[in-house]
Amino acid sequence: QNRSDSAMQKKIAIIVSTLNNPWFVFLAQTAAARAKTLGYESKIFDSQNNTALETDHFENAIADGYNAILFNPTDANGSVVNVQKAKKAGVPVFCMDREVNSPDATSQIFSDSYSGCVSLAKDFVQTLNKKGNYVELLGLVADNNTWARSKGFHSLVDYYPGLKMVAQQSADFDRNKGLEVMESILQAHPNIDAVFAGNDAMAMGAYQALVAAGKADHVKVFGFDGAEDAIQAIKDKKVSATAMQFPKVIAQTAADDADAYFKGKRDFPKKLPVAVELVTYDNVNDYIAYGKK
Amino acid sequence: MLAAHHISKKFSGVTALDDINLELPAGNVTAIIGENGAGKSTLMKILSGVYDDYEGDVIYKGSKVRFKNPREAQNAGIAIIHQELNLIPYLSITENLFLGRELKSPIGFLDKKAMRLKAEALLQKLKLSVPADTIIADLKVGQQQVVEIAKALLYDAEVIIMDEPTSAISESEVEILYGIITDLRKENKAVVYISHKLNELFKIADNYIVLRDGRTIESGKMKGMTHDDIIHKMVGRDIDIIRNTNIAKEKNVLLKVDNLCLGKAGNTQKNILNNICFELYKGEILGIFGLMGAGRTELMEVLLGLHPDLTKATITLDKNIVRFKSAKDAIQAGMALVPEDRKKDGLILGLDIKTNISLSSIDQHASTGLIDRGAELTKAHHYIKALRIKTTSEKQTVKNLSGGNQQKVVIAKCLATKPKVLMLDEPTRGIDINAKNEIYKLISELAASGLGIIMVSSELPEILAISDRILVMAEGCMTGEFEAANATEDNLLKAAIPKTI
Amino acid sequence: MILSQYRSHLVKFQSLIALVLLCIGIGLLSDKFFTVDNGWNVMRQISVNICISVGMTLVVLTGGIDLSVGSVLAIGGAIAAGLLKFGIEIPSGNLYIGFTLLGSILGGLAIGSLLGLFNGWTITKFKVPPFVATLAMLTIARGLTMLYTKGFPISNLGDSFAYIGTGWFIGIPVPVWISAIVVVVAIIITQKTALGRYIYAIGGNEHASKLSGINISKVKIIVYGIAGMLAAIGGIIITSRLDSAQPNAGMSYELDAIAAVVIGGTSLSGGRGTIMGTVLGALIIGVLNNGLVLLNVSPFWQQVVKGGVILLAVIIDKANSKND
Amino acid sequence: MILSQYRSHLVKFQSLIALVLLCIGIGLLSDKFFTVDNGWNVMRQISVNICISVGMTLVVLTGGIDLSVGSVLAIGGAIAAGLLKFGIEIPSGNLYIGFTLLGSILGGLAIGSLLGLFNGWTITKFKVPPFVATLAMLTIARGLTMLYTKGFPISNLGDSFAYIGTGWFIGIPVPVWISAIVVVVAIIITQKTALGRYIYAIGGNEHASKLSGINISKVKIIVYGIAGMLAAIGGIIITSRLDSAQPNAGMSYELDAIAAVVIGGTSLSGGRGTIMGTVLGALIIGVLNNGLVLLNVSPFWQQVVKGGVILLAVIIDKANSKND
Ligand SMILES: Nc1ncnc2c1ncn2[C@@H]1O[C@H](COP(=O)(O)OP(=O)(O)OP(=O)(O)O)[C@@H](O)[C@H]1O
Ligand SMILES: Nc1ncnc2c1ncn2[C@@H]1O[C@H](COP(=O)(O)OP(=O)(O)OP(=O)(O)O)[C@@H](O)[C@H]1O
Ligand SMILES: [Mg+2]
Ligand SMILES: [Mg+2]
Repeated sequence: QNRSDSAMQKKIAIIVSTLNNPWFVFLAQTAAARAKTLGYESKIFDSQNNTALETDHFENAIADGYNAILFNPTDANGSVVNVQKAKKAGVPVFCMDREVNSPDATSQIFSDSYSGCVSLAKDFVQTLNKKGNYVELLGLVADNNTWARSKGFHSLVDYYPGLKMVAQQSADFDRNKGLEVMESILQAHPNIDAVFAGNDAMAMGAYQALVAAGKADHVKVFGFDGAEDAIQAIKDKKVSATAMQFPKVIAQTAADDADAYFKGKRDFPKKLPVAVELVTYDNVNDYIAYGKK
Repeated sequence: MLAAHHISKKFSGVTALDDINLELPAGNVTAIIGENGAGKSTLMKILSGVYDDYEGDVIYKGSKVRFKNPREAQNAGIAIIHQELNLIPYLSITENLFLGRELKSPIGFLDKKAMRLKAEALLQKLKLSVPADTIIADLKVGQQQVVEIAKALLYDAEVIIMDEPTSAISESEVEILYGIITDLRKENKAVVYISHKLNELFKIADNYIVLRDGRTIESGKMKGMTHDDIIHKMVGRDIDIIRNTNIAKEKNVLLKVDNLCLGKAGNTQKNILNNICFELYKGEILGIFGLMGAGRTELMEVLLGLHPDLTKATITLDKNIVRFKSAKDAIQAGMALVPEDRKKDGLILGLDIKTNISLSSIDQHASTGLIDRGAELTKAHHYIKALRIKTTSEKQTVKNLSGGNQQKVVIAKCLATKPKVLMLDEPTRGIDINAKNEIYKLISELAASGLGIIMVSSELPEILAISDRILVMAEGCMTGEFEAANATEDNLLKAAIPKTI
Repeated sequence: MILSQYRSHLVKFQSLIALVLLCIGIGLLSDKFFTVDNGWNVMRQISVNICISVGMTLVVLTGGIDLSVGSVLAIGGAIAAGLLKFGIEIPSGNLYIGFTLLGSILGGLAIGSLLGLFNGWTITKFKVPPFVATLAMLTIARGLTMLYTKGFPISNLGDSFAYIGTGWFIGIPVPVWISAIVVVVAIIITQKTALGRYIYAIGGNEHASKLSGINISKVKIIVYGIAGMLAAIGGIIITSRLDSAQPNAGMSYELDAIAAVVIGGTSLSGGRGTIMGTVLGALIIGVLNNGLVLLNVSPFWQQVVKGGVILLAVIIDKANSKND
Repeated sequence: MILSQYRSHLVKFQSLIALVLLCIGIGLLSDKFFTVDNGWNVMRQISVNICISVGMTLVVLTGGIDLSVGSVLAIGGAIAAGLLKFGIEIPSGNLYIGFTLLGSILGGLAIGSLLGLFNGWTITKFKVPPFVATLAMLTIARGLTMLYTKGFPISNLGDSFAYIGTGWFIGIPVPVWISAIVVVVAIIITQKTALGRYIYAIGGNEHASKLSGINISKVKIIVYGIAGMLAAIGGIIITSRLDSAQPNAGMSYELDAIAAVVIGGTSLSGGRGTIMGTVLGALIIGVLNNGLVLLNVSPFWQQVVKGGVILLAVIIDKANSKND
């Protein structure tokens, strides 16, 4: 009887792009926790931002008999073959947070980074009163999220001639690089009014550079993610705004979808965008790290 | 055959050769004689294409040549055995012999079989009885030198230059080399022979050329020359060859070695050293003679505390039984070793004289934690003066010293630890007659001051001249003990020949 | 003599013991490990590392190092993908050159070789230490990749291109064929050609090699060129497997490659080592990665375990080849 | 003799020329470069790299290498932050140990030193090549950091901790003080102590050093221990500057550190080099990073330019010290 029990037990693989960023750690762990609550065995695979390693994970996971994959792709295009491979092996793939340009994913629950950045840009324009000099800190230049966010932001901000981008540099989504790059930018451009950073880690680093330069009071900092530090910083009026993604919602939805799939459901919405919400001082009390209260 | 006209060569300001002229006739063996640093090797490197930035002309077979690299010279028919071993440690003998001139099969792959056959033939001719596919690193230095010789003989060169080919090989191998040189002479080749062992020159050379301070001093026929003539021409003055004149002193045992055995790693059957027992008295110079591979170097190493896991012995130093777990222990107890290969084992070539001298004894000057540079410098000056180390400053990098002076730095390093027993392993290898003499003098002085001295040497005249007592080793065992008075070349050699042959 | 031959065999296969122990260990803990499918899996996964590591072995044998392989891999893949998909357009002259599959692959290999040759050139001509020269190239080639791709992957390269990384040929995955050919050619070069001799000789004693009339610069430039080309081959395989050239492909692959080389018994100071050793080293790393996943080790623990096992593997090797 | 002294000065300051040229170049292109503020900026930014590179210099001088510094930096920072914020809780015994600022810093340093000593132990005891031993530690220490932090940063460490990374003392930033002290102590060690002598001697000729009575293992273990401790100091500075211990801090810092060491004229084969040279090397890298941002070079081009300049800097060095 035991045996049939273990044969019944389904296994869920959770393949995430990286665990070197707390946001993804949170995503992965939430998904794993949900899978467990639903009664499934699960395992987290770390692709280390390396699409080739991700492919290895897919192969290993399929070979090891996982029944579903909760997938946070490293790259919208680079991960397509993996999803196809899983489909061929009859393993459903549920994408989390990032999209994959393939119809073969069973469902895709993703953060709408682009429109999130558009609403962030709206707040940005208002806060700055349509004029001022600002700095943009990009994430990893080879990451498509970097560009989704940057493009969403510029799609609005570039309509305002009063807003001038004096420097655009990459800080690799890294807090320390955000700090160092910002320190150097401040040397070249001491009179800036705002910083837009592609994630909260860089925003926090930039904020620290501003503190050190004594400019934290009048330079507005904008981030993206909704990380714990950033939420706290918004409460403390250190950071102006961030765009809250909902990794918890995303991960749980994906796990629930897998559960439903095992129970026979097949018609999933191919794409399910989860709105990215603007968090400012006014509404920050509604939020906690990576989610709503 | 080959001639040099007005050759000059500078090394970043230092003039190594100054207007050299010489002639190397075919069918003759020409000895180039000179002290360390006279410029012998530099000249040979020019003739063999290693250096191409020199002034003057090289005339080969009647026409002016200027070799751009060693391969051009090789192709033209000039082969050289360099003074330093130039072998690739992890390639086999065959691979080394054919390096840069491999035999290839029609499709361009290496013709390994052909090369091996040719190599084997050559090794046989040189009576080197090891397989041709032995890795160089597994050969003894002497065998490596034979390979180096084989390399030069591999192709039919017209000119064969031998720069100290015998510095590491033993008598029997030297004899083989003589035979080969005689053959070459018969084949009307021009042979150049450089050696600090003057006896060899008398045996083999037809002509001589003396270099001093980068200039040609004299040349002529070897016939009719005497030892003293040569030395006089080389040094520019006469020198007295030291003979040990110590007379029997009272015999206080300083070091007593009982039943010393050294095992082989991973092999419980065979020992490298077997039941070695001997005593060393205060103020005595104890010579240790033996052929290559007799185990003398290993004995010295064991006495310096190396290979502690493989050693069994009872060692009594100054009436105390001692056990050495490392070189550090041994040095602290009062042992000191001037190793066989000064460059590999004795010196940090890239550091300066002062640092090398104080390397083993820096603790003496670092009682506060920081090094007392003044005291260190004083010590360095003391030894530079006492040992007559020829240098412009204590800050000279050791790499740039001559061999003799490098050897003195190693001795200084040992003396700085205030040893009771000083062991010297082949202390005069590759050193000119003048420097040798100075080192003999030094050894005698040190013995007179009460040190116990153990000197390992493969050169019979040297060991006979300097020792109070001589031990002979063969195949890891003590095979003879002679008082200086009744030691002769004959009975030493007899004791040194392995019984198992 | 017998000892010395024995030892050279040991050097060749010293890592075998560690590999066998590792396989047995994993096999005992997971019944999925010893399956044909999983075997091909591991082989396919290490094929890229093998290509890079073989080039790295040649470089290390000469006493050098090549840190740029990861970046060169990226640009090789990107150029091949770019040529295939977009060709070359010269706006001013209104010129467009299209590329066939073969042409684009050759283009990728050419750029890899070229960057490798450039490494060799700076190292020999200006005596820049290999570590610095190739570290600079690591940055430069990555930058060039970014410039060429503008930071975006190049995807959808078609089925024939995908065959390189995902196809099967006579029952064996194509990438495994490619890496096997690379290994065989490299073994022939190192064992049967004069070039191979010179590679070992230079690493063993550069000065002596020079005196033997070997053209050191030429050999080194060729070797770095080969390493660049092999990195580009790796890049093309990855690109084909993913059907997408990723601008950040191959990041920190140099460390894995060097690890394979060193675990395989090649001395970082040059002159000693074998291609087969490196293959074994790559296998150890590949089996380890595969095993950690099969055994369901948590990702954080994986790193600790991976480091520990590599350390252990080398210690076992050392213990078994102590007799030198 | 004068020549040889002159040469040794050149070795010491060979990178100076490259640095001066670089500064002049950037100064001409940006008037913001030569300002006091920017000077402190650069100094503060390189302080972490200096700490790591100084340790790396000692290791490299002995003929080794330490690839684990980046990961050890991360765990050093994480442990210091964790001890300060959470202390040690032992649930079973219901025990809680709180840590003062000093206590937590010492805790961070202790773990760094410990891991470094472990490196030295595996290298000397089991003769594992330093490259492999520290590569394994790179992975292990990163894994341990992840396990300790569970993958999340430890933030909000309070003002007194922040002082280490952001404060000023007598008109000079505290991190600059720290790195200056590290440099001075390292210079004293290398130039004035027996340990320093032994470090150079071992790198110059390990076997001869052994025969001279030097305890090779002890010296090496100490040196790797120091390198680990200095990495942890770097980790504490970073953590304090960011007011947050990031689990992924210090990734690939080993390459920057080795670059500083090698650009500074230290030979990777050991025995030759100076601490001051490394400081110059770190300055070159720091000035370059700063200059590229000041000049707002596009991120795509930055890498190409950075690699090119480093290559050029070393070529200039070589050209100016060719006379040996
Ligand atoms: N590679 C080198 N570069 C620069 N100077 C060197 C080099 N080799 C030797 N010298 C210097 O050249 C001088 C002569 O060295 P040489 O080897 O000729 O010794 P020497 O004067 O004959 O002494 P000895 O008789 O004791 O051997 C020495 O002062 C030495 O410092
Ligand atoms: N590469 C070099 N750089 C600088 N000086 C050198 C170099 N090679 C040789 N010299 C110098 O040239 C002079 C001649 O050296 P060379 O090696 O020709 O002497 P040698 O007669 O062969 O001595 P030995 O008997 O010790 O072999 C010495 O003063 C030496 O210091
Ligand atoms: Mg000399
Ligand atoms: Mg000579």
